[in-house]
Amino acid sequence: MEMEQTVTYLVLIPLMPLVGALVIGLLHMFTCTTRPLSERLYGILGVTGPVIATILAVKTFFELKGMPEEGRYFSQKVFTWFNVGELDVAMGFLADPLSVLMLLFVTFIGTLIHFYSIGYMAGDENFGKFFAYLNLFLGSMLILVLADGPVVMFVGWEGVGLCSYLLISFYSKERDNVLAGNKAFIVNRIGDLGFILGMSLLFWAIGSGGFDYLSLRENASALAPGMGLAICLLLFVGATGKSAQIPLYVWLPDAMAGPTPVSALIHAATMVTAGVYMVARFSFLYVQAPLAGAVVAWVGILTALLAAIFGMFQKDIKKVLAYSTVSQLGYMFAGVGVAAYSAGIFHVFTHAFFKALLFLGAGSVICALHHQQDIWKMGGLKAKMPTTYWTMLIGCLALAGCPLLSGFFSKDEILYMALANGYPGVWLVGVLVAAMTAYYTFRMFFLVFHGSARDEEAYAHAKESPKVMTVPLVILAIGAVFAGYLNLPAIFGGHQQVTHWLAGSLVEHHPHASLGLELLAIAASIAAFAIGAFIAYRKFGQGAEEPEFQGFAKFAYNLFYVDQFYHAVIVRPYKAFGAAIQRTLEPYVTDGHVKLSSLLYQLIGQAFKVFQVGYVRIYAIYMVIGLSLMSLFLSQTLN
Amino acid sequence: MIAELLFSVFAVLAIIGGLGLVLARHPMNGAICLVMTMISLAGLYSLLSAKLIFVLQLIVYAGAIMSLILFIIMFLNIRKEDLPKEEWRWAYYLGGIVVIAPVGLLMTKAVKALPGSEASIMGNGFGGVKEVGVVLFREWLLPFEIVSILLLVSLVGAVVLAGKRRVEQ
Amino acid sequence: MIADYLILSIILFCIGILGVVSRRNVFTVFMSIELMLNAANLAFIAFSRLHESMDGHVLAMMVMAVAAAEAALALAVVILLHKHKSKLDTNMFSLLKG
Amino acid sequence: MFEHILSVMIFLPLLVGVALLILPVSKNGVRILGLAVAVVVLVCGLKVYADYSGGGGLEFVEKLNWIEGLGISYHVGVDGISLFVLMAAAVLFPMVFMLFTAKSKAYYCNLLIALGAMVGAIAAADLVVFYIFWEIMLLPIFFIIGLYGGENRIAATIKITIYTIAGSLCMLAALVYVAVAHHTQTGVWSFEIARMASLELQGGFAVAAFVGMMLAFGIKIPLFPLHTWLPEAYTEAPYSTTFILSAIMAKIGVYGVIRLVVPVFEVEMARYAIILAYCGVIGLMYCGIAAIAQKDFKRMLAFSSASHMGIIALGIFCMNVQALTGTLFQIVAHATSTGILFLFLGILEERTETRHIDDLGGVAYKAPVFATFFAIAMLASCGLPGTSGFIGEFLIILGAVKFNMVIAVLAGTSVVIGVCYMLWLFQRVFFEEANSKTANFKDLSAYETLVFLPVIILILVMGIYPQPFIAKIEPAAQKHILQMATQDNPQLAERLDESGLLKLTND
Repeated sequence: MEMEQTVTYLVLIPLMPLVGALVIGLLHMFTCTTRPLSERLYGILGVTGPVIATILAVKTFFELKGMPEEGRYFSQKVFTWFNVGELDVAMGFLADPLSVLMLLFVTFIGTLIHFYSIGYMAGDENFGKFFAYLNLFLGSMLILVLADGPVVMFVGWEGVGLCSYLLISFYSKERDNVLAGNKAFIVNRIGDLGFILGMSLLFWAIGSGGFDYLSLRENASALAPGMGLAICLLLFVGATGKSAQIPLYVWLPDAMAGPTPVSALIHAATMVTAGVYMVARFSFLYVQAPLAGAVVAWVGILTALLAAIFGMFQKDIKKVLAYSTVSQLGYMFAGVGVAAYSAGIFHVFTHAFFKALLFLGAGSVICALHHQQDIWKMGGLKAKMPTTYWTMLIGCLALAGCPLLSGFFSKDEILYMALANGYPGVWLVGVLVAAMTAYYTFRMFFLVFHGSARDEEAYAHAKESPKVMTVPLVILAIGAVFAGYLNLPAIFGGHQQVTHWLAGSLVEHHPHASLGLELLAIAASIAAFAIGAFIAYRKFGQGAEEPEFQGFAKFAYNLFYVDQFYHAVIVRPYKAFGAAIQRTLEPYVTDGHVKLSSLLYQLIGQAFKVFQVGYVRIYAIYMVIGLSLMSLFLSQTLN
Repeated sequence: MIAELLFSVFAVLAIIGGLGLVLARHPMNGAICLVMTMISLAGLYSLLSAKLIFVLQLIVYAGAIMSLILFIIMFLNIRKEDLPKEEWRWAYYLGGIVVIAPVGLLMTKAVKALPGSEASIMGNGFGGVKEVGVVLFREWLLPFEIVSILLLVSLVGAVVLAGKRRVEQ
Repeated sequence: MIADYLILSIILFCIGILGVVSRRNVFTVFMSIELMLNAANLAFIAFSRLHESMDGHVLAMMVMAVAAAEAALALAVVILLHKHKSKLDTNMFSLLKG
Repeated sequence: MFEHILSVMIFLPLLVGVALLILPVSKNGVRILGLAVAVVVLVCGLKVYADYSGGGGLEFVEKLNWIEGLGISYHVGVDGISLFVLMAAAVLFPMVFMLFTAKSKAYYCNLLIALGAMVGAIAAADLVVFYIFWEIMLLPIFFIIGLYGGENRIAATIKITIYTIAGSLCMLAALVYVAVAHHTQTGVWSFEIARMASLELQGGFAVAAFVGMMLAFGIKIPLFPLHTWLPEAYTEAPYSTTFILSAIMAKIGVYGVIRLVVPVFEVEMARYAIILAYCGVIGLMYCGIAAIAQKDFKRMLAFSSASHMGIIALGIFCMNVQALTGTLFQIVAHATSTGILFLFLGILEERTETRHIDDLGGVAYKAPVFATFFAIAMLASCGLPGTSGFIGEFLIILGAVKFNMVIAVLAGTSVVIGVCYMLWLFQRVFFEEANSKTANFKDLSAYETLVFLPVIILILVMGIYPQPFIAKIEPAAQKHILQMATQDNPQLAERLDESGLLKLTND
């Protein structure tokens, strides 16, 4: 690195929300039981950090843009974090095209959701706590994004996990919410195990020359193929935990127990995409291990399929969105798996807009219906909530992959790249999932907004949400429409700006464009959207009654009983093992050597007791016998 | 010659006395036998030129200690039924001899290895009161004093133990 | 011969042990111990004569003193035993039974 | 004064403790005096920390001939390895005088004696001095648990005492063996620890001595399967004593392995490290899983502590700089996290009068400060980045990956196992609805907040900016590993022999 470009404000970007979290947290902690402070104060404090971070993020973007394409990055090493032997980890931050892209939308959507939350959380007794956690989350996410090496990234990685736990179990008086939080944290930690091991292996393989992305990337060619595969797969285990992929996706639907802004920010737009970001970050490793890429792609697309199947039968509006998130994350992994890193990241980017929009819209609906989340109890809200309706429509179209909206471009790019990079199977499944996506999205949409009200009383009280909630919806809707045009492929007359922008951060091979393949991919995507949306319209467009699920539908509605399976195969045996240790293993087996030795002592004591007859004469006899034996022995040796 | 004869007589008497002690059923008989052994031993001491010990053996052992024992035996007025029934007595004798034999044999072996020496009577005051006294108070003063403390302790102890009845009353 | 005295001493000592080991009568056991002490005394005196040194005599005196002390205590114990149990059996002392 | 600073730290608490036992001073007076002594030790400790140059050798050395014929001397000193254990003891000890009131003044006196003995064992540079303080350390614990413990205190006391003494006797035999070996190899009697490192020990006796020493330290740490005294002792002991046991004494076991076993028995260590490492990870998993089944939160934390000790011990057996540094760092980190958790649980029991997890709930709403502090300590003990727990755990796992992949994977499970029971505990105690036991739960008072605040800050500082600590540890760890590497490599060792490593050098 002959020319280290250094800026000093990079650290401020994550630091601002963190300071905000600290201040709000301390204020709330010391006042909440005695003299709660006003929501206005917390609101102002809460948005300050994110707003400053956003401004700094934009500044960073423009500074970066002003640099030549080669070596387009800033870095800042704040201090040496720890230095042990060859391991030298700095608390360093790196702004390169990839992280800045993430940085921009994370701060932007994060800030929006902070504003939205002021409206959504109004009246909650833990208003201050919520903003402390939200700020903490944003800070951690920014550390994750801006980290200059895997270890610092891991700080953010775990930090967002912690905040996710805290926010899922935010309504902690109810056991189920806390259990959902626990589940999220524990499942995430299982993934983290993979991350830590992968990171350690990576260090021992090529990390001694500096354990940050730039040095690693330089030394990546020294990696042995088998080692590269192992590292990539272990890191991907971490990604499956954080980004809810098979087999660790089970926590995300449960995570909807948290407040809706949390679901939008953490469990749709930002945190869950960290895994995709990580794979893209390590693109220089994954290109060396195509097998790992294939695993990633197939796990991703199968997750997409599975989640889409689940999504088609859910009745909780947030669960539908949750499964659609899992499904879209699957697409992203398929993208990065087929080595189309920029396409995957681009989908992360567009998805953040329309999924945050959908969640916030859902939150608006839920708020209006007094925390009713069952779509079979909604209906006809189009008239009551026009802003929400139109913005949600845009979100749904984008998610379903309607042409000319953002989701279409990014999804299509992934599917085209799958085809172009030689994964026709992934493409085929992807197209199928696209149709299913359109179906469940519009199923939800029609049930909520069209037809007639199914719950008259709730319907009567429903009204449009306040400005502080609808304005973010509108902004996000604009984003959901236009985000896709940032990376318009040549076939639509664009220049793929995002892909070019990211080229400096990613190691990616662009296949030679084949017009036929590209047209095929586009046609298939459009057809999938049309078919899915049409079926949904036919079934639900005019209103429908809640069906009784039978056969496969019931099986899918119950999520293939995967939770029950995990419970029976992992959780129960684990607890049973714990109980067994407590009841039998600990007292009788591991303590066995202690018990045995004390028993042995007792037995020996009992044995010697026989000799202790108590009669003096007998003791005298023992003595004489001893004397006699000694004499015999001595008379042998004498002479 | 006469000394050897005397030795033989005393030795036989001493052994007979010892055996009598061990074999006698009633302790009174045993005590009488023991007195006989002690007197024989006194004779042997005199043969070994231990004049003071000869006297002490007669006065202290055969006289004081043995009469104390006899006195107690008579004082307790032991009848036949007071004595423990020793059914397996002969078996114990036999076993005892078998067990003790190696001890005796070993010691005999050791003694045999000693340089032989005549046990003739020594003149020039060997074992006399004055000479033993000089050794006692010159070289053995501390043990002597300790023994005197021991005697005092046993005296007190005996009084406490035997006098317990009065406390009970 | 001094050795003869010593052998006599050994014989008496062994007889004493035999008494202690094989009899249950308190008096007999006690007197057997006295016999052993006497045997030891004889050995002392004999060795004293052998080495022509009077230390053995002093030791014999001390043994006598110890024997006297022992007699006083032992007889007190015997009296107590007889008083409480009316027996003279050493098997009465069996508190040490494990 | 400053040249005898270690002696002051050792003997001041010991003598004051014994003197206060005898003198007629009131309970409160003893508490205040005890606190004063602990603070003096803390100040001395800080002085040592500040003046420590970080070169990797012994500093603040005091040496007095004691039994010259056998080369035994009163010899103390501090290096990077002992410095941190020493600091853990010095920093955390004042807290035990600040928080809980004891039943009698003897309790405080025993604590003081324990402090002196622990500092002595940590600073000892002579085998005999080490052994003596090691044994003295047990005495106050014996009295405290036996006199002031819970319901089953007698059984627990007997178990911990006999268990530990059995180990100590094995160690004594091993120490004597080592000293005799030193005499045969060099012709000079010496019990100096630094000299033992240059010995070449081989054959059955060496293995036996190694096993004996490992038994003693393995029991103290405790290493699976020698941990069975721990749940009982930790549960029965008063909270401040459990705190000392888990935060400091267990660490002295780890320290002993690093200080005495690793340099002296390099060959055996290299050969049996894998077995010991398996003991560590199995204990880590076993105790972690056992913790989930506990109904009593103190017992749960006892198992948790045992589980963490497994991974801390593992760091030694991996035998590389990263893992060893991680272990040393984790010694302090674990003391500040799990140790503090014991104190928190003490407060919890004091206020709710129950130890049953199912009896509690909703404390977080009543006591936000308490809940926040508890959460921070808990997360540190789970090894969350940004807290002290992460650095050590990460370094150990990193080292383990180099050592053996299977071990590393098993060690990594600590990441998962730890959160399972901790989150469950947190949920059942702090979340959910409050009940009659917790409805009137009082938050930490300002005084208590101030007592805990430095440790909470320490947890965060050590997580966010650990380099100043690492910089003091790492040279000593490097030196240690280098020493082992030269002994492991016969060629290298031969060369060093010629250049006189076996000579009596004290570098």
